[in-house]
Amino acid sequence: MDKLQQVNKNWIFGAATVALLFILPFVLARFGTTGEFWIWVTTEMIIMALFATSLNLILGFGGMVSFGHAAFFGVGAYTVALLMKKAGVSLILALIAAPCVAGLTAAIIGWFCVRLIGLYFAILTLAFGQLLYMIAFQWYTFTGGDDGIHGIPKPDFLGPTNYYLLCLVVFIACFLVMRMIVNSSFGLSIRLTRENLDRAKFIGINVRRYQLINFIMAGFFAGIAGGLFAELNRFAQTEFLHWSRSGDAIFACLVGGMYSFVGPAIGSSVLIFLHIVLQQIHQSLVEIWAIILGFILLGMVLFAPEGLVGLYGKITRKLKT
Amino acid sequence: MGIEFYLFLLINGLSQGMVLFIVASGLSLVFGVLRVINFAHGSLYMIGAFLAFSLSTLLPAGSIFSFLLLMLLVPLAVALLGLGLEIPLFRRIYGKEHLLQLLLTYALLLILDDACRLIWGGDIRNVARPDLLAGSIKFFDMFLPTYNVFILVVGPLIAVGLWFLLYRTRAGNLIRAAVSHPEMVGALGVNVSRVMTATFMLGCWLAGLGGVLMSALANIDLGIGMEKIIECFAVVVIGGLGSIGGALLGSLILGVGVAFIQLPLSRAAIVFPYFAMALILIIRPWGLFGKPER
Amino acid sequence: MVNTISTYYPVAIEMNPDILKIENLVKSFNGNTVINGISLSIAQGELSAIIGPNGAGKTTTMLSIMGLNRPKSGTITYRGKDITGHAPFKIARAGIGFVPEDRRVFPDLTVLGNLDVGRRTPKNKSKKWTLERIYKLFPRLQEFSHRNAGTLSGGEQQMLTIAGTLMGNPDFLLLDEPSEGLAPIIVKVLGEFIEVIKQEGMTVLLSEQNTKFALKHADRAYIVDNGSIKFEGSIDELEQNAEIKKRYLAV
Amino acid sequence: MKGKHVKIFITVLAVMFMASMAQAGDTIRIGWTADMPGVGATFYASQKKAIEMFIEQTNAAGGVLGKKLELVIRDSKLKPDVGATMARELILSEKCEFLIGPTSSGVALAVTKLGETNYAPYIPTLMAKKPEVIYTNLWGGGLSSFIKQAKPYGLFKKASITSLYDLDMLRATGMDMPEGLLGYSRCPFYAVNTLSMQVFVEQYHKKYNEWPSDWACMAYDGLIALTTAIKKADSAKSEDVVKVLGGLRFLSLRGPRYLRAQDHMADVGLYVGYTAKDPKYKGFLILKDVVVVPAQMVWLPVAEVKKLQP
Repeated sequence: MDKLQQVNKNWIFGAATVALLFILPFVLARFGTTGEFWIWVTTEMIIMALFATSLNLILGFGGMVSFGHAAFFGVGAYTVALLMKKAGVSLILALIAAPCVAGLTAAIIGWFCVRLIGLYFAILTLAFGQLLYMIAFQWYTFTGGDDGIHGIPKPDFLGPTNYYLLCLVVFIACFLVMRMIVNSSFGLSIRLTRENLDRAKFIGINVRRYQLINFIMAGFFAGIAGGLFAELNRFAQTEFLHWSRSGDAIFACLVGGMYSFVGPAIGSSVLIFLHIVLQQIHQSLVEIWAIILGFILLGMVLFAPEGLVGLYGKITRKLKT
Repeated sequence: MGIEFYLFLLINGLSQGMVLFIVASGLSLVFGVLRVINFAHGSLYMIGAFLAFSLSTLLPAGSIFSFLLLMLLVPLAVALLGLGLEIPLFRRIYGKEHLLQLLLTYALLLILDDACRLIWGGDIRNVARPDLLAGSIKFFDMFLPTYNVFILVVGPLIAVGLWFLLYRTRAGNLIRAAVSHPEMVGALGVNVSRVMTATFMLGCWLAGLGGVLMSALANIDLGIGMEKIIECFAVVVIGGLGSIGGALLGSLILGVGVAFIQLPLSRAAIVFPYFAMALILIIRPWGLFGKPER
Repeated sequence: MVNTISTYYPVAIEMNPDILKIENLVKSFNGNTVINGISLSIAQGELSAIIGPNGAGKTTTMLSIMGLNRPKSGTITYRGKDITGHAPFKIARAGIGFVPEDRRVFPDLTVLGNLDVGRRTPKNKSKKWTLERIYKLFPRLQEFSHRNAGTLSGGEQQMLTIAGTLMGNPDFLLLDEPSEGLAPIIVKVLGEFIEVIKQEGMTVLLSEQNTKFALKHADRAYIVDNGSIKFEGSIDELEQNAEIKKRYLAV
Repeated sequence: MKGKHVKIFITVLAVMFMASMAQAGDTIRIGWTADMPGVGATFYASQKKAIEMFIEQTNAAGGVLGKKLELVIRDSKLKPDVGATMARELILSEKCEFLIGPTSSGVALAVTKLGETNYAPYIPTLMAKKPEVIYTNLWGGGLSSFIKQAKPYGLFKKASITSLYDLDMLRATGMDMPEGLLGYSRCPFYAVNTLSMQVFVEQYHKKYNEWPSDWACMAYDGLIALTTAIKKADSAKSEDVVKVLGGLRFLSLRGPRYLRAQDHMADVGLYVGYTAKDPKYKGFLILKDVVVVPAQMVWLPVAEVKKLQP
């Protein structure tokens, strides 16, 4: 199957999925309140898919493990919360401001972090992330401390279905932009820095500058996801910035497949699905679902590090030969 | 307030620092030799504390011998648990890329923390201090808790013991040699994977010991694992990954730093570890004593 | 520097000629084959030299013998036992000592520490390499016994690596480009050292780019170029083969 | 800390209007978003025991309005956004008519435990001031470790510290708890001398071989209030039940109580007393010669509550 055919196939497959996603809420709406609940859940899946895909710019394509990515998600959420609740800004404007503020934060933090590699990068991003988490926690007057900010106004036409569609449109736009970035010459150089740092330097890539730009873009898109998430639950909480949330996003990328562009989106949706379904199966699972998830993740790391997409690729290749 | 007050803060900071050193040195050692940053190290520390609690209920309360027995048995149990983790899990990821190692230990953290919840449940627990160490010693005209002073004695003993093991024994030579060239150590006829397993168990032993000492210092609850691993990262980063001397200095800086900052600006005290971590990583990424990553 | 140890008792030469046998060893690194079908056999007590330019596959062969990389195909037998792909520490314990080309000393350990890592008592007590013998062979190491290996000069580190391997009392020594980057005076010391252990009956496989140095000490020679053997034979046979000498040795 | 007044905790029936679904089946499903991991576990464990006991007993006695009670639990993982998702699931998907959960700021406060556990440095400063009484809104694990760390310094020989001494904290502090300290508790089972409390404590102790914590008693009271409201409304539909909540009278473990009309706050008071050993309860101290401070003197006036609501 030559390259061109492969590309077409992807586009068809992509378009079909998007069409399905647009119809989904209307199908779900016919299942009464249970369906309404799943509209909320799929909206959350879309938002978290955007967050995981933004992280993967740094993780899968940049080869850098950031444990501070949730900070940009949280900053985006607080931007929307504060602008809408305290300054009465409209949702659209707030959703534009959120990524900018998050991107700015990523620029400041990124400037320091990209100078380090490997473990040190991971720990410094964790340190900065926790620093922001602590500040949000202590600065009671501005961020509401551990109570967070509740009651973010929501335009009344934005019922569950409409908000789902808004999130879907934003997600698709961001997804295409990020995809363009990854396939651009900039994206290729970033991937080269992951493959072989020295070779990247030899052929004249200003590694630090590329990694910083990549870091800022990832922060930008994480900010959008944070903003959408704040409006979903109509509150912003310090806990959005905690490093364990960055950990969840990293796992979403691993489970989905870090080296495929669509992997993280699939991974995060599967994890959210598991989180809900595992507790629904049986009452006894409610207390041990977290440990089950832990074992699933352990299994993925040991036996399927290339993630679900990787597995799918391997299986289809085996079937073909 | 006077000088005794500041002296008091110093001693308190040092004893907190000592417990932190014992746990962080384990993390640093494991990283130094195995090149693996073990997120689950904090969970092993917490398991040590919970085991100390469970065992203490079986032993006669208040006697110093039962506490010493705790200090003997619990770290060994945690080291054995380490063995049970190292062989099936860690051994499969040596040399693999950092991300997979991080994720494995992170998954382990989720599992172990949750296991503690299922086994020991939610109640807040602690180990009663043995009568000998329960009271306080008069120091000038101030009272210092005997237990803190006890830790100030135990801490340096562990530090010296660890130094002696690493710098004055063959095992120490093998461990430190494996830090620079594990394959060469193998080519010289030493079973390197056994050295790595032994090092990992030593790291877990230290985490367990830290857990026991902490169990009588403050409360044991299900959050201490996650808290401690972050503090250990700060220590190991400040002191330099893989350097035990660095871990000692780093943990004392943190312990005393938090103790002194806590009073004037209590809010800043929680931020201090992260601030110090970020500062050191920016100025001197490999910490005070570490070596630039090869 | 090295005072030759004249009084030394003769060594019993065991009868079986081949202590080490390699049959068409193949090794490739992500796609390009580095060794394609090298075979050689080393006789007990002999010093065989592998000569060839950089990248000819000499070091890769050494690493394969030592189990430090896994050959694609081919077998390596030592004293009749197949050791292909065994763990390095098992191969070392079987009696093979390895001195790597890049002088892997342990920088944070003292000279004594380095010597302690590989220390192992030999099967027969008679040929034991003790600290005293090492110091007699390399007096400079005794001077610096308490200094960290990282602070030693290139030549001293090379001596230390060799000494470290000797402490394991091997009866087969792999020397991978030992003269690489050493000052002439140090190369002379290295030559004397090789004569000493040859007299003792140690079997040596010496890989070298420095042809003159290698041929001076070798009993047999293998000339290797891009992964395969171009010539195999004793030094005398090589001496007569003008064509090989012209093509590969530019002597 | 934030000068927040201590909120009166009651397992309020946080009835969600979105669920106007008619509950046809023969069970009344009660949803519970509980924080299981970390520090939330303490409250989860004790509440769960009381709730399950209540449901067992009620169903054995024929249920409410002939319908069996059924508990559906979800783990909100100490994360408010997860809590929100789980609440939605319980109402929309699991069709729970009623929802119980940690509604008091006290729980939320303890749950996000980011205060310092190492209080030792404060002790000398406190000693220097030779305080008579120390007032703090530390409580639970934090308070217990403070007292333990302060005891060796003999702080409590001179000064008394008044704070919330709930059973979990008393149990955690154990015999380290100094005697004669003035403190208060929301629902100390040992100090409530109503018959229903005695029966409850006995059943609880027989069933779980431990004493019911304040949270357990309060969870139990909450369900009594809920079932009384369902019976009064003679319907299991949430919107009918809500109508009867205002001024609802119910016989709780702490005697007859009512819900304030405007905000359904229950008139549960506080129990104030001095710590003392008691042979009946080994391993921990309890409050002695307890005085009941009625809710009216403690709870937030309605006007202020309105201001606080988001």
